[in-house]
Amino acid sequence: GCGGSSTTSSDAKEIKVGGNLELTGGVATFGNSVANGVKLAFKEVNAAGGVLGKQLVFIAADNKSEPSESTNAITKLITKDKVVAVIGAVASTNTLAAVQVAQDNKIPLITPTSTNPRVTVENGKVREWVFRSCFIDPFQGSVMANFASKSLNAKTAAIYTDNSSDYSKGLTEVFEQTFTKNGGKIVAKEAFLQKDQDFKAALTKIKAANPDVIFIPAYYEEVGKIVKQARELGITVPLLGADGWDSPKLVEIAGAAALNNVYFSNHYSPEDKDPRVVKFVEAYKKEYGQVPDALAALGYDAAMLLVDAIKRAGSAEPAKIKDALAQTKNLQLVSGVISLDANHNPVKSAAIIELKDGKQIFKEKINP
Amino acid sequence: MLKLDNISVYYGAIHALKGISVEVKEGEIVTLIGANGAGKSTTLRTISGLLKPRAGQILFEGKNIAGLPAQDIVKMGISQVPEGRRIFANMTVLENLELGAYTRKDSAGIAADLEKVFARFPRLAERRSQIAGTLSGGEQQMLAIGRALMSRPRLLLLDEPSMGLAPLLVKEIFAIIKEINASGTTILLVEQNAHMALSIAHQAYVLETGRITLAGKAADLAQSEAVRKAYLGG
Amino acid sequence: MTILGMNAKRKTDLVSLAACLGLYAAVQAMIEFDIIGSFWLLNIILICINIILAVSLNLINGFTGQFSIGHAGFMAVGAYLSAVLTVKFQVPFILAILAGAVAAGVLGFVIGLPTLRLSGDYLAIATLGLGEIIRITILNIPYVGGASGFMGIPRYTSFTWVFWAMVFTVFVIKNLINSSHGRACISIRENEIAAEAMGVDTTRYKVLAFTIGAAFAGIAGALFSHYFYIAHPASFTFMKSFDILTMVVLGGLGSLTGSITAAILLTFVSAALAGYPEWRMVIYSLLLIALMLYRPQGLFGNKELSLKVFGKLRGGGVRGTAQDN
Amino acid sequence: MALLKTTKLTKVFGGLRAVSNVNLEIHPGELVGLIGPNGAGKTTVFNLLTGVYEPTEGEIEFDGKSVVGLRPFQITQRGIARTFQNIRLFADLTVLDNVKIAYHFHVRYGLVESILRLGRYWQEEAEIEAKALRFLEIFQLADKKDEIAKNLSYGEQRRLEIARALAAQPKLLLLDEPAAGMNPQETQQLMEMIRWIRRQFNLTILLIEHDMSLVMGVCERIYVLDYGSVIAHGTPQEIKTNPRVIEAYLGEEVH
Amino acid sequence: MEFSSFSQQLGQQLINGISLGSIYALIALGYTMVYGIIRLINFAHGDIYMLGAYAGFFATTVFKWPFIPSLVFAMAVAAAAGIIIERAAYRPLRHAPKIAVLITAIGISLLLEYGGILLVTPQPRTFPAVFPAELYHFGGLVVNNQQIVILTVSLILMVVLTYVVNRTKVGKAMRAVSYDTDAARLMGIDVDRIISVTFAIGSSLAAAAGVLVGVYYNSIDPLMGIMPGLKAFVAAVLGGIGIIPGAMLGGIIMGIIEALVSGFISSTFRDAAAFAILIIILLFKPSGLLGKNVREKV
Ligand SMILES: Nc1ncnc2c1ncn2[C@@H]1O[C@H](COP(=O)(O)OP(=O)(O)OP(=O)(O)O)[C@@H](O)[C@H]1O
Ligand SMILES: Nc1ncnc2c1ncn2[C@@H]1O[C@H](COP(=O)(O)OP(=O)(O)OP(=O)(O)O)[C@@H](O)[C@H]1O
Ligand SMILES: [Mg+2]
Ligand SMILES: [Mg+2]
Repeated sequence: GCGGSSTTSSDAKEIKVGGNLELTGGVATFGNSVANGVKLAFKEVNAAGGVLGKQLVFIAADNKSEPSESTNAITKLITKDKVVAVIGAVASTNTLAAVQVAQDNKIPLITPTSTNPRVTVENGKVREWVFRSCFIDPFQGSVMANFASKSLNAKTAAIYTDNSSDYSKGLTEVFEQTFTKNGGKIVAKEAFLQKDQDFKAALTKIKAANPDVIFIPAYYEEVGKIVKQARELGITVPLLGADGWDSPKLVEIAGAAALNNVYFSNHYSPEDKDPRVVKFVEAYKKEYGQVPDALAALGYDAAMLLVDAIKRAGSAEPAKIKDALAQTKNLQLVSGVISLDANHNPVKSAAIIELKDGKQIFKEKINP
Repeated sequence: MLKLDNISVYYGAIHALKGISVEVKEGEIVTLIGANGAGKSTTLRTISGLLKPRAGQILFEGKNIAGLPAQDIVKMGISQVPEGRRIFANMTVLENLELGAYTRKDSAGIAADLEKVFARFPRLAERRSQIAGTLSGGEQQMLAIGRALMSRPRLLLLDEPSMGLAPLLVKEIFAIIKEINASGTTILLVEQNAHMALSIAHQAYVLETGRITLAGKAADLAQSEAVRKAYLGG
Repeated sequence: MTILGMNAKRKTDLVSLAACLGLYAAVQAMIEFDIIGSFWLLNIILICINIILAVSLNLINGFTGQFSIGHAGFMAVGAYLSAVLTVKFQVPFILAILAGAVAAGVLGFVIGLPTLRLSGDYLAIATLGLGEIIRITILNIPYVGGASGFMGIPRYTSFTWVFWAMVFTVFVIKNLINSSHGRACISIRENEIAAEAMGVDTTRYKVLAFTIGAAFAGIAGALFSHYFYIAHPASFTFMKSFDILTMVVLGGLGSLTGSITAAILLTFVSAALAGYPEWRMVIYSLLLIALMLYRPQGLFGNKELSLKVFGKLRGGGVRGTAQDN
Repeated sequence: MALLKTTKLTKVFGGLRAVSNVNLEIHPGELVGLIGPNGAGKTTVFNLLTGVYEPTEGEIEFDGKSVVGLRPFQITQRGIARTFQNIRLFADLTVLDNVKIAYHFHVRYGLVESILRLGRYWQEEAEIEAKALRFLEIFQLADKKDEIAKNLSYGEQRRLEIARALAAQPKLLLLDEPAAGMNPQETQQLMEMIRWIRRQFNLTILLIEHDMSLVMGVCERIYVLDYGSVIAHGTPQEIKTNPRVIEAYLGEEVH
Repeated sequence: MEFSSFSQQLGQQLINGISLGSIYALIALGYTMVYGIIRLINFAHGDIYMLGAYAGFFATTVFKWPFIPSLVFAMAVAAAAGIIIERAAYRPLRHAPKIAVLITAIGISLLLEYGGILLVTPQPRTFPAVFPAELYHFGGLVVNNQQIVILTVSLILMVVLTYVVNRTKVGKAMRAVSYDTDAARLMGIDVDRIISVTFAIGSSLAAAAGVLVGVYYNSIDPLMGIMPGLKAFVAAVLGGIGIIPGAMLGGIIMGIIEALVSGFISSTFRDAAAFAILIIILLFKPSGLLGKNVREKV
């Protein structure tokens, strides 16, 4: 059968896929969500007979949310477990620590969530073996900046960045550029670090600068506390964010009342009535007993992107998978319809979501 | 009152006491003399419950106390002035003395005994709120004895109480020991200063590398040729 | 020590050197013939780097008795400075490593001088703080990538580099320990007041041990960043310092062979558990607790392994301090 | 000229004048005793002489030069070595290593030489070992050279402390209660030993002791401290009969 | 920046700092107490704090208990955990080198963190509003009732603990044990029991902190103890470790430093500044602000 042509997988009945994920350490929540998404996808595919008649096996390795461990994890997956492709890592930094290993060993790598542009492109050159299934920072950053100046008529803005994350810094940069280009002014730039608990000092400073809106490109755990503490300090202006805000936890942490007058961009909305989304949310709830966040959806999508490529390649050989991945066109996924561009980045739409009394309201959809 | 019967104690592989038997009768002063490393301190620490004998019995008023935890033995009325004083250096003199009465509940009695100790050692009264660690060596020794008395022991174990004391104080300490004994406390005294020890004790034991080699009336031992040669400097 | 003793010591030096060469040749051959895959190679490289870290921290903690837990900070200095030199200034690797070592050593000296006046737990928290200050400072320098880390570092580190760097480290520290200078360090650990009274300039030797330890941590850092393509502040947190400290304590404070064994053991355990991510840290922590309960003085206490045989052969005393191996 | 001279040496702790206007003068080769009741300030005087404490007031001249403000190791290097009232050995090291450390500041080979083990390293290490062993022999500890120091008996530990102090090759040796914890027999042996080392090494010795047989037996001159001040000073015979000393310290005449 | 806005900002930052500092103080009290008695940097303290927060969380969400019973429950659970940990992991090492116990403590800390992840997932949980926030405004300055409660609780605990350790019999026994266990035994003190009591008290204090902070920040997760644990330890050292009022003082100072650095310099240098100030203070006061600089008597 086709298995014979595979040089890396010795077992003809299986296709091994690696996951280089943040299962412990600082951003373990995201790593675990992605892992859940991937596992669900593989389970569904396997239940339907697998790909090319073979079962998918997912081997997750923990990178402890640390770059050097990420190098370590992907090396193990490729050389010891002999996987044909790797999904991960979640954080851009950790993915960047893994891309060279994928390149060197000629194994395709798909990151479901790393939005930093440098992941797929280095010094203007595309990394042949590296792909991603989420949109990149510039897109989200400019979406929110345009939303602020056009829909909210903001003239001044403050930015509160998570300094330990490339994602947050990338969004900050693009937001600032776009917002300034639109004629706005950034009146305060503050930063915090992951796992911080108390934000009142910086928020007090931001409050004193009196901005029209505050952009907080960060993940929900910290965002929840920031929003809560901001409102407690009497900051009433609109708060803007990005896909990192998407989690039911946000409402629990910040409280529904604090979350009025906030907007964020996202890959998908679980409230979306699109049948794909509904089906995914149902299946995920059944499997894990909770509503999937965006990371779970992105993990699921990355897995499906890979499955699609293997199908089209008609082989589980890494080189063929890579070629098929590069040619992905109009693939229907949970987070939208994607095509990969020349830089291996997906072209897909973003949703802007408003929260009202804790409920997500689909505000507008923005196409690239 | 106290009877050690064939006690053996080990430190890991070191056999420190090789089956010793000692008897202390109520109201007596019994002294234990011997060279460095003979096992004198080990004997006292075993009686106090800091060490557990591997073999043998320790009978205190008929009850076997071998292997009981130290705090229970203190409650039964045995108190020790340990070698090297072991005062609580980070606490005040007064607090050290109060800790001596830890097992007691009668606050009036404690207060009275405190005054007695201060009367006996006026230097301690002067320094009652000094941090004990900054006392001089001799002052610390007085504190250690005073602290042991605070538990109103029936049997007092003294490990080299004269070490590091000025001659005047050595005499004083021995006088105090006699006085404590006269007021009804039985005493087991370990001493390097064999002259003095033999002069106040009723009974004496000589310990040599973990074995009792001589025993008898203190006055007799003081006259013994062997003892004079080995421990009294000729 | 007789002339005979001296010859015997020299002989053991030569024997050890030969053993190192043999080990090197064997491993290198296995790499060439692909018997050791890149996963295990990576772990062998990590083991060597961890040995450098553990042995150098042992000089400070185990031999000199200064409770320091900021080693990751010095490692970071070596990692970043060497990377800047190779990436931005195209400096040869060996010079970059040396520069990393010197910079870490100088920093160790400058901050050691005032800090080492502290003792015990106060020193521990101060060194932990210093490590964090170094890390946070790096985090705030955009030139080296800030919180995103410094990327695009070429992979210059190979087995050859780490192996000989490790041999060099162990050699230097072992010889230092077995000299009067080493005894001065050890005497500080044993009793600082008595050491002063014996004419040992305790400040000088504390700072010396700290500086040398920091410099070797710098070397380890340089080798580290040139293997993993990236230098990132998250790799140098206080948890990393704890990891190194764990190796030192587990091996035995004041035992070089202990540090080496523990570094191998813990790195290996970590690698072996990589396949069970949910359970990995739980098992690791249970193992750590069990080992400490079983051998509180560390695997080897303050004794050296393998020396019994050599020690008996040359009739030398092998108790207490580090001896030749 | 005096080897050691203190003028108006004073140390105040909080409100306590532990040492007060003490003038000592010790000449080369002398064996001098320092006695006094507990808490008189004897150990504090040693601590001042060796730089552990800085004097509140007063001057300390050693070998014609002031040593006030020097750190303890510098004073040791100038030639004053001491033992401690509470034994301070390097408890986990071997007996031999304990003594070797005292040679440290006489070592001439440098760091690089010790790392590369150049010629001088071997030669000096051999010398140190030989000399250390000789001291251990003098103090009858040679057969215990590989024993861990803390496993020695109390008396042996005291001897090791003296051996270690001597190995630093001082001009002035300060002994703080060397006979504490020894029985009369052992004390006599110690006395012999002190006499012998003084002759052998041309030492000057200042010693604190409460054992009058030792002090009166070996000292040529004695200073008596009480409440931080010198209350008497003279030959053993003079001291024994000095009424102030008897009252404050001896209790009755000693023979 | 005009003056009135500056002084108002300063005022708000001081409020922020004191409230953050009182959280550090609350955790540091238990830390310092355990250290004071057994000279152990109990790195697991921050994780007991986490454990307490979860116990409180389950009491309020699963048993639906009101606030006070939940708090007591959390403290009891943590006390039990503290006693068990001491028995199983620290007591066998009573005579071992200190640093071995430290490594064991790190092991326990990792075990609680990752065992916690295994049991309750790494996802953060949110505390139900058992004790809702109310805001008070004073001419532009904002304070909330939770901040006041935390500050008050830590002040009261400081006074109570200081009294217990310095004045009561059990406190004196604790200090005696901390200095010399054998001598303490000779006084008739049951050393093991005193250490158990110490751990129980220290751990229940951590749990109280965990619940209060859980309510205040409204979010708990298995790794929540790491940073506050470290910060509280720094605070304890800053004030003089082992000294109870020192923990309070150290905590408040840390909080104020962090707030001022974040507010007027840059929040990214906040932790570095806190450590730098710690080191500078230690260089001048090597045993912390309230620590007595007792040199060993020679
Ligand atoms: N903790 C210990 N570990 C191992 N051996 C010990 C320990 N304590 C004492 N020893 C050994 O046990 C023996 C008896 O010691 P012990 O302290 O009882 O002697 P001693 O008669 O009190 O001597 P000294 O007059 O010097 O106080 C000695 O050989 C000593 O080395
Ligand atoms: N660091 C210190 N702080 C406060 N007081 C001190 C300190 N060191 C010593 N003292 C006090 O100074 C006095 C002299 O102490 P010192 O140790 O010099 O006495 P000593 O003459 O050696 O007595 P002993 O013969 O008992 O050893 C004592 O009252 C002691 O309490
Ligand atoms: Mg004894
Ligand atoms: Mg003295």
